[in-house]
Amino acid sequence: MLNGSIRFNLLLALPALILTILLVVFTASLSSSFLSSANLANLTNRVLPLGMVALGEAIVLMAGRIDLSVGTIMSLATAIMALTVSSIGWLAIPLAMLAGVGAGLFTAAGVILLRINPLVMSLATAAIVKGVTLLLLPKPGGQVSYDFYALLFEGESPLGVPLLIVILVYGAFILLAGWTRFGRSIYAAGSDPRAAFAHGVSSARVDLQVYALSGALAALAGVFLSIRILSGDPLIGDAYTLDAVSAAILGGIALKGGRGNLIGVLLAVISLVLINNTFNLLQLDTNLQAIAKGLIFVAALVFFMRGKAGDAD
Amino acid sequence: MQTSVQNAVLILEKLRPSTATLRAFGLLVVLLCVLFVASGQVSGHQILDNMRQAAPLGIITLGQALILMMGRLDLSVGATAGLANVVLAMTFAGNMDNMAYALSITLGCGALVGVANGLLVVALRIPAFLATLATSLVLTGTTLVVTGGSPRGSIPAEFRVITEGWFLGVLPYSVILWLAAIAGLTLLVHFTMPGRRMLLAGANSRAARLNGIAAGRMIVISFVFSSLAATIGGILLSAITGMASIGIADAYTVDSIAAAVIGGAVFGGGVFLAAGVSIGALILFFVQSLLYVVSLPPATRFIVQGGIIVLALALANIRRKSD
Amino acid sequence: MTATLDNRSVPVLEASGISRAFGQNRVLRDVSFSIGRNEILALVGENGAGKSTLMNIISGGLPQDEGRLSLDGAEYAPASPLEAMRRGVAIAHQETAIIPDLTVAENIFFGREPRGPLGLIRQDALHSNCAELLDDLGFSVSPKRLGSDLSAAELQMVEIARAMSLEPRVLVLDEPTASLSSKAAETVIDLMQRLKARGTSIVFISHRLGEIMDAADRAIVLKDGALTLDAAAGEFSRDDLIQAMVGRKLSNIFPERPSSFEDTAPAIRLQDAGNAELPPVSLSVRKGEVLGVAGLEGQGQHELAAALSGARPFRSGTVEIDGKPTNISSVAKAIALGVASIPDDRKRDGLALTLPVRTNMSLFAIGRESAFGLLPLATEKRFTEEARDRFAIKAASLEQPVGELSGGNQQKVVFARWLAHTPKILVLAEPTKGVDIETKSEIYRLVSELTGKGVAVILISSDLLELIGLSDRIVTVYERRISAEIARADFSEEHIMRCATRHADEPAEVVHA
Amino acid sequence: ADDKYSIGYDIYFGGNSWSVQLAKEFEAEAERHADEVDVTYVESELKVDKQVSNIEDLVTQGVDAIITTPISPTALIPVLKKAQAKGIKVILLASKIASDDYDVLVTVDDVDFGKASAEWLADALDGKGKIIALNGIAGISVSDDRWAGAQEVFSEYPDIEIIATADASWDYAQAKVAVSNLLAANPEIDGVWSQGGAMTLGAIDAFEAAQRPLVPMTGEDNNGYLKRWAALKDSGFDSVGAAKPTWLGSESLLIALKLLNGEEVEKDIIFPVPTITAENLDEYVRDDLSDSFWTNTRLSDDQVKATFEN
Ligand SMILES: Nc1ncnc2c1ncn2[C@@H]1O[C@H](COP(=O)(O)OP(=O)(O)OP(=O)(O)O)[C@@H](O)[C@H]1O
Ligand SMILES: Nc1ncnc2c1ncn2[C@@H]1O[C@H](COP(=O)(O)OP(=O)(O)OP(=O)(O)O)[C@@H](O)[C@H]1O
Ligand SMILES: [Mg+2]
Ligand SMILES: [Mg+2]
Repeated sequence: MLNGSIRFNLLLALPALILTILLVVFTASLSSSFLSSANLANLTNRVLPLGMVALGEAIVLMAGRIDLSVGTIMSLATAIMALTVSSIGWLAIPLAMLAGVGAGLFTAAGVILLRINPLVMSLATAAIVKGVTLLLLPKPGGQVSYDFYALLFEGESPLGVPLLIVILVYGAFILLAGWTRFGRSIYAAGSDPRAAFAHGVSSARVDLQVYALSGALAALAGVFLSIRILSGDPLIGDAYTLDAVSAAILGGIALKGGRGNLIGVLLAVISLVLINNTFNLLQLDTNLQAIAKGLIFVAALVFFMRGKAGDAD
Repeated sequence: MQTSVQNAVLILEKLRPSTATLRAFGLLVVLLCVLFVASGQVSGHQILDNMRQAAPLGIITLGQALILMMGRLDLSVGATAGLANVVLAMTFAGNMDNMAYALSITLGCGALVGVANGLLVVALRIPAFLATLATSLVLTGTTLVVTGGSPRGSIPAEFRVITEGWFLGVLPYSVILWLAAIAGLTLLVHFTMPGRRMLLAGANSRAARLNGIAAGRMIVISFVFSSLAATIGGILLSAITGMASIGIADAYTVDSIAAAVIGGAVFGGGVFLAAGVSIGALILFFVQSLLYVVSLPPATRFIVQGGIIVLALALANIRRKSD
Repeated sequence: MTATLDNRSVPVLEASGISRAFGQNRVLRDVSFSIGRNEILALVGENGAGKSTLMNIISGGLPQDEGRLSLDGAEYAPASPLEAMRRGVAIAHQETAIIPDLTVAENIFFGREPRGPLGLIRQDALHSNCAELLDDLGFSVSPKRLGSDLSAAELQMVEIARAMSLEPRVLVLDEPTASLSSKAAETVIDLMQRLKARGTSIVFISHRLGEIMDAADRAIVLKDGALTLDAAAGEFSRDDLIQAMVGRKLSNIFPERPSSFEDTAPAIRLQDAGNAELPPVSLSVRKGEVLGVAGLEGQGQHELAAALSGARPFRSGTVEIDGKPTNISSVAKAIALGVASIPDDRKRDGLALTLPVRTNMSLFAIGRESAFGLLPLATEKRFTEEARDRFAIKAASLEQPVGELSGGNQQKVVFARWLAHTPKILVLAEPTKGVDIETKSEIYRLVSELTGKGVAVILISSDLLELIGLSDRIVTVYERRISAEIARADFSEEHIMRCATRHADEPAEVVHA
Repeated sequence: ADDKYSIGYDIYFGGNSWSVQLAKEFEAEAERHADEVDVTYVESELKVDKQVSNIEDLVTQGVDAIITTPISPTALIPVLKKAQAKGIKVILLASKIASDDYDVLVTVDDVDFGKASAEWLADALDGKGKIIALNGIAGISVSDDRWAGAQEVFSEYPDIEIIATADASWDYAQAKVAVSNLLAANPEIDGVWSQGGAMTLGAIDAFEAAQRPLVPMTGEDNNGYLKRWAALKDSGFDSVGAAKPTWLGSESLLIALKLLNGEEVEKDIIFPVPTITAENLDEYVRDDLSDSFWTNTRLSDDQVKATFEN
């Protein structure tokens, strides 16, 4: 089962695993409330949005591309939710995801048809999505029905719906990435597009697929976020782009593509969420928190990027 | 002497604007016409006055274009310009006597940012866009921590002449500074050995090193140039606003990339068009004016900006393919 | 499938009147040939003659503009590589297509993985299937190794195994030996013979005429897209091949050079010079002499080149240039001392691919003449134009990005760079890798011209013929030490190979060459 | 330390001088009651989702009271419900939510803020004239509420004509550009209603650059603006400084303590808007202190100096 390249990729998740364990042990030993079921429930609730958006980003990175528009897509999804839930109910969710896919396809079209560098193309998409979001919802507001909240986040047990969603979605994508021909084609395209082409993998098709997936997952993250804040916010997602990239890199996904495992990404998401919780529970200086996050980001870069990145990037 | 004639011809040849520059210029002219039709008034003086206000973006874009020439990206220019704004106001403290001190500290901070970016890229081999992203995070965080959220000091009115004053009443000082930056960087990149070494180091640092070029050093220097350009942009911006605010320059990161790309900068590196990217900065600026004139909501600015980036790159790529 | 001699004459695959153009560039003109059953057909031609294009057409990678193909007498017009494979035609590409982050097994069975419930790939079955296949082919590569860990020879093996896993009737091998040392190349040739014995027809492209004389049952030659020779083994000589390729006689591509150096002083002398990667070596090269360095892959020759070029300087021992002790402490120092190096991987180590030919070529020429740090534009123009003409560099213009040039022309650009000022010592690593015979002979002529001016040359090459043809003296390296020094009188392929596969003090009998 | 109350304070933003001073006022008050309270600070950086997480963590820790400045009117509702269910006292500081899941709201009404400055301007113009209005950011409740209050007042004066409004984000530069344009287009402008001191500074500079005489303008209580006003006072410039006082921060702690000690406390504590006029300007303006400092404060000079160094 865990044979071949899968094993090599699993090893890349090790640092994220160690970091997660360290944080858990450290916080649990110093704060009695950390392991309370209410706190664990809070943590799974926070893992949910970041987990979804980081998953999409990780898949794009595995294919050797990058998507800097995921944060704005999240914002767009919260706006769509806030504006339409009251009139169309749960249909707002597929609508938001459709918008996310649309944004992803737009990026992919620029990358494939116009051969624009993925980094810039996704920046351009980000600008456009941000503009559209601000036109739809110029200020935080709107209303997302409390029913959704009750379904997802009510209750103080960590064994709730959010955990189920995280397990199902990550489980599906881990299988997809490691054990299907579709997953292989993503790794192949990210590893060496020319060689992949000779194996019958069209990098255009992979681009289309990964950007669409990343758009959909970012929108899903936005949906969860809007339910959590019971409203829409045109700028709320922006900060998530960086967190998503950090989580993917910390989780061992190689920026140049072809390497990494989604289990590592999930662990990295958990550790990013834990950092905030740890600082709050241990009543550490909040200024240090920003610095700690920055240091972890730089450390991840140093560990994972060192020597792997080519001369020009 | 014959060689000097020959040299002059070669220099002129090198100075001939590239098609990308001409394309950007054409776009600018079209834009000005639209602006004229929409607002019913466009005078030479007004254009110069807009250039005066576009100078910070223009100079920051020149730095970004240099990094793009090296096949890299600097995502910290906005944060660096913001840092310059905060540091300048703090060190100036509203007193013209502090000018030398304030300028040297501000430029020094800018240079340090460049060195840090360069070292992250060269010594730790972190891809430039991630390294500069990390730097911008650190800068934003540090600014917040140091100022506690409320930056201090102010820019004395006398200093604000550099953005408000006009040389002999015909040319704004900030435009002169901008033109000087264009000339200086053009000279460096196209007419000097260090510029040539920089170009080679950017294109293939490994090959450059194996051919005896101190590639790492050239890359660090280019990041210092970019950060200094961002700092100068931040200083000009400070002179316009007169005070320090947090996050005031954030938009410059994406704007500078957009302007450079519109002006013909190429992502793979190897191209440096100082005039083209400066026109790109002007285009962005006039687009904003246009949106203001036709009173579209501010959000459309983002859409137009994204659209222009895609359009400019699409045009450039389609042209290259058909060549 | 058993083959009888009679089957030979029956063609498996026939091509008639194939033409193909890329835009204005007519790459193939009315090419007709056939491949017999159990036949090794060699396809020869200069760079750009159209060999790969022709093979791509046969294997479904490209459509032809005109002409027809038939397989076993039936119409054959594959729309894709996949369809070609289904019909029994497989290709191992010139540039191996191994995905670095997947294992050997995953590469070989890419897209054809065994799958279980839910369509999930069965990793264990995949790797055991592959182990069987590799065993069957007699390759000793572990199916679980990553593509990025493989040596050039192993990559080529895996590429061939991938093609073979389709059990093709016609197997196309596009330059399988180009990046291999003689020893590894032999293994590939050996494999071809074994596959042939099993009933596979093979088309085999190579620039190494020795291999062709040894292995081919028949040879066809392309020149400028047209067929200029089609002959069975024994009916053509090496010279015939060259003439068909080049269009003129080029009987000796190695220039005549005087070989008496008794009186000249050494240009460079190493005495126990070494570093962390390189045990101490001692050698010396006289002015105007070519010292060949022969060895299997990875025996320390590239570490030696890196040390000489200043990239990874010597840390111990002494280095003398022109009799003066010195220290090649950096590349810049090496250049200042007159040590010029041409790297074996020109794309990675030699060129800035996105920059124009002009910029790449003028690197050193302008550095010397620059005043006040300004670029000497006139000098650059004069130098680059001269160099282009002198080396006959084919480029649309000097402003064309060097990455768009063909490999041979790229190599010439790297050479031309040094023309600006003649070096004292020239270190050449694989100077003719992937370069066609005419360009090769130009490069050899250039080397000879330089030695005539007193330049000492250290030539590292995996091409034995090149070493024998060009060197005045050859040292062999084995396990990072010099295992023998061979004088010109004793040059022979067998002797060099023997020396290159044993330690200096090992008795010769132990070795099986 | 068990006999102390534990209080969770959410610093909703650390990015402008007003929000910084608001938190400092609280901190200073907490220091004065150091023997009664233990404070846990969390920082929300103006991010709604972070604020939700932070409040959740405060609930987890089991603090006795939470003081927060809601960034969104809806986002905190569920978590504040949870907090109240656990018996935690919830004090909203300077900003409301769209439900009544809190114990006390302590604030100054932004509608009143708009009214106060509008009334002053109407008086200063004797009920007639052409004015322009400088708003913050359309859609932000502070900006909308203040403008609504002002419009209510102006609607009572038929002779006051609002000839233009501009959104200048409380920003000096944007206000200056906007006013310059408006000056060019309108030969007559008799008054400027502005929601923020920095914007008023921009307006003054625009008037001066256009060499137009200064007209009555409304402003805020920040020291930088007051200094400028004081300097221009003798040349006939008249203004008003309306305030949303930062001492609300200190007040929030006092109210929390009352609540925790079981005293009866009104649910919505809305303070009247303090205004600074030409008469009492000298009591507020502080030439020796930083421009950034807000003058309706309970901080000592030393504390102000420590917060805003010059
Ligand atoms: N991507 C490209 N864009 C433009 N021209 C190209 C490109 N690739 C190849 N060429 C042109 O095609 C010609 C031959 O290229 P090719 O790579 O086939 O060389 P080659 O015949 O294999 O030679 P060599 O053996 O020297 O590599 C070159 O002269 C080059 O100008
Ligand atoms: N995809 C392509 N587009 C345009 N031109 C091409 C393309 N592929 C090949 N060519 C042209 O066709 C010519 C023949 O190329 P081909 O690769 O068949 O040569 P070759 O004989 O295999 O050379 P080599 O010995 O270097 O492998 C080249 O000169 C190149 O310019
Ligand atoms: Mg070739
Ligand atoms: Mg070929």
